[in-house]
Amino acid sequence: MYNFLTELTGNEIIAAFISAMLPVVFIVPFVIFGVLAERKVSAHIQDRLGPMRVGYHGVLQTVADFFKLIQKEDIIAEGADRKFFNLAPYLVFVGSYAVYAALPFTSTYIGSETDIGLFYIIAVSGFAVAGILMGGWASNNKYSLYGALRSAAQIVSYEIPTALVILSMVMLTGTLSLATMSEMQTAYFWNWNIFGGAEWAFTKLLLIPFMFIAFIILYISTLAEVNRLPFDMPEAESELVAGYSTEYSGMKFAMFFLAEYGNMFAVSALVSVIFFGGYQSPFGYLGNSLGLQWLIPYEQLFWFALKGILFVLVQMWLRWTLPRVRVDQLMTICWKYLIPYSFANLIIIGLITLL
Amino acid sequence: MELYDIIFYLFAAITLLSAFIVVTSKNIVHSAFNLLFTFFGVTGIYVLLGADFIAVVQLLVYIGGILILLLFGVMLTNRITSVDIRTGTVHIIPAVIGIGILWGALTAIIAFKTNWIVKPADSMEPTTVGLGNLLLTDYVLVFELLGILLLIALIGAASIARREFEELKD
Amino acid sequence: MKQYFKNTWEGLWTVFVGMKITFKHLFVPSVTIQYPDVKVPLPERVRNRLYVNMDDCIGCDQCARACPVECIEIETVKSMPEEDLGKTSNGKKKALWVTKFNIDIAKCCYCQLCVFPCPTECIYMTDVYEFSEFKREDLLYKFSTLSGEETLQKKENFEKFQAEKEAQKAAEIKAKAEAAAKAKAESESKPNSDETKQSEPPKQENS
Amino acid sequence: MGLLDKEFSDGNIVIAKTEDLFNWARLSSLWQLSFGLACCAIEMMATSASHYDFDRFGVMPRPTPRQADVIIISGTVTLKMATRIKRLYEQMPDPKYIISMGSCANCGGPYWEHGYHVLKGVDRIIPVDVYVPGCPPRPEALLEGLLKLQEKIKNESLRTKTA
Repeated sequence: MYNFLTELTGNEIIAAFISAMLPVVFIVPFVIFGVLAERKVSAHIQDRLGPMRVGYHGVLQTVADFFKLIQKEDIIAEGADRKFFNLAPYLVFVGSYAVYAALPFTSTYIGSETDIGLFYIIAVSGFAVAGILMGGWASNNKYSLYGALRSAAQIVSYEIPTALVILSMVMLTGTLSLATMSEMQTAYFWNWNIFGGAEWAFTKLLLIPFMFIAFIILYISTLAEVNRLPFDMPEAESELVAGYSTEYSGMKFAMFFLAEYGNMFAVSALVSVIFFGGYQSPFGYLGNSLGLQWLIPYEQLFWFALKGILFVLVQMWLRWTLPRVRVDQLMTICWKYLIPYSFANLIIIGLITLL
Repeated sequence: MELYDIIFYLFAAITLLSAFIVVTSKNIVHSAFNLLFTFFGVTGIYVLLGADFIAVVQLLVYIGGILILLLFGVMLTNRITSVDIRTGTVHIIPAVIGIGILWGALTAIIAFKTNWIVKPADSMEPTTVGLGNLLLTDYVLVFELLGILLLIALIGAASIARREFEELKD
Repeated sequence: MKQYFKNTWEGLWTVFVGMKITFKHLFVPSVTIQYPDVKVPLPERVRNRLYVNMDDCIGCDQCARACPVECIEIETVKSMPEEDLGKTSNGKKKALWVTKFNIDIAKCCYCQLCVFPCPTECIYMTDVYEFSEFKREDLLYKFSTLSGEETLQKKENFEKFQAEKEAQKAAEIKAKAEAAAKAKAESESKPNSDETKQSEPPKQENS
Repeated sequence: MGLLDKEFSDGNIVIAKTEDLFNWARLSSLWQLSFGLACCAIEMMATSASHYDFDRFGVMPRPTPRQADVIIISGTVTLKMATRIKRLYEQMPDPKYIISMGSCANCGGPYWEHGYHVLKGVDRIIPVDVYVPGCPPRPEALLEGLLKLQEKIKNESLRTKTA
């Protein structure tokens, strides 16, 4: 993609810039769709209808929300630390956006085809923590600070099971690159990692249950990492007003919102790349059978988006199913359940790969 | 001036500027947050040097781990506002003289004694595989020892925390 | 250890049970009443906005007295003897001009206590509930059918009538007093200069 | 009354269209401060619940005043709460709207005469946009109040904000 753009524009700076901006083209429509979907899913689970009055079945609701947010007054409280208060939402968004650099959207487009994509994604999520802490501290509001500290504690804790599961997957596949990992799960859906990978051996059958365990652990911990319910302690409105975003109004709040939804897709995409073949189609490509090679990238983009959105929908579904856990329960789930299980899983998967 | 040069100077500027603020800022939380940008700038320079693995480790360990821990420490230390933490500068003149002499000597040695080699940058190659191989072959003993050391530290921390908890219960 | 695995299993299992329930609800047709387009018919005896049928009102003030929040304000003027105000629908004779019948709906607490004492059943609660306003003053409902001029006229009429009556009364009293004085003077030969003060009759009468 | 006023004293097309867009955005995305006072609050919750579904109008409860557009004063405003309401209102960013719901909020309701502890109408401390009568109002009445408010916003101008 980058090479193609370089040829097209004749300037590598412009090419790099366009290439870096492409995920925005994806994120913004996704957020507009995602917020609406969230409201619609929540409404239908509660036997309601959700936004109905703006456009057909409220399709323009998020657009209206956006235009409203940009005209809201931008309040900075007097005791707030102005510099950091203004910087924090953008830092959080940068943290969420940087993840997209390593996501393989198709076999031809990947922001940065590094060999350490997985590792990079874990590392970058720490950036968002710093942003959240910064926002919470700079707001000069006790609820913001509580929310930020909770969020940081939660994300740092849940990084461990995430990392352990990813480690076991790295052991299995032998690569840290997301593109290579997707490439390995090609062709049909039984080659996906959740079904034991592409290699046909009796170990494949042995792996399947442990892959499912790994998948569940990873899904739960990513849920906690993006502060989604049932782990939305940082924003728990019954305790902490609105957590770290309490003092933010207008566009700055919109940045937090954008980052949250961007993160939701990013972790879902990560899960789909690790276990569900990323951009790979489950039944082979239409482009191959029709002999239209140019069609394949579009198909891949479709499958990638579809899998990601599917997991985002599951996140929403879970949100309206489970009550919020308490802080101590949150930590219990992480340290007493997820980490021992992921350790055991790591060892077992290691043994199976040795076989 | 190529693209890489521009990016390098950008990261260098970020690193230096924020490091300066870390040292001079009177507000300890400001210092901590500026450390974030210092780490970030260093990460960028690592990437430009082709050390991708080190860069990500820097990001993961320093920003995601140490910095957050530091911030927690700063924010949760009670009486942080009332205790007068000295972050200002004292004895400026002797410090400037001392540092100046040291710095001058060091730069002089580096500038005149070093045999500078100028050669075109190597194409970036992923270092992860090489690092992994080295860690698990040549340096496996060190690696294991470090691992055990960290495990001991972890268990020690857990036991300390546990004892305090039990004392509280009594 | 057994407890530990049991906890894990229960945790996961209950999540799946919950997810099954919510998933079912995703496809249950929604119960939402789409208000501005669809309106539910209200039950028969709903208590919403008050309405006064002024044709039937006899100005008896019973509703105002029954009101626990004093949101009804009634002023009446007695009619002239020669005026005929007609009859209410249930055959009561009207004797008062209702010059003011204000209900402050903003204060009203919809208790329906004013409805029961009404002898002519002219005040009742309707099923209108959509009457929000931009201004607080617009929630003060004025039911009196008389215009301002008419009210003034009625008041004037009554005052004139009252004044005439009073004058008549005063004259009578004077005549009486004079007669009495005369009689006294005759008996004691010392006239009493005191005059009995006339008691002021109320200007308006509330029945 | 600023520069924009002089610049666009006669309504030109661009301003008019932008105004329409912004007004449309404002009226269709009124985020409500999740804040209830008394029995009317129950009715307000019923409005948010499945049968009446406030979300159809884009009304979403926000816990913090910084992100809210409309505050629904739902119930008896005691003098103690009045100071808090004023504070919450002042914490909301412009443009902000107020719906006074129910008799108590409108003018003290049952307490207007003898309630030593009740504020006689929330309009004594903050400028109310729409009064919804009722004790408590039906959920439909609140929805109708919201529609009235939307109507009011529709006729607003960028230059002269009413709220």
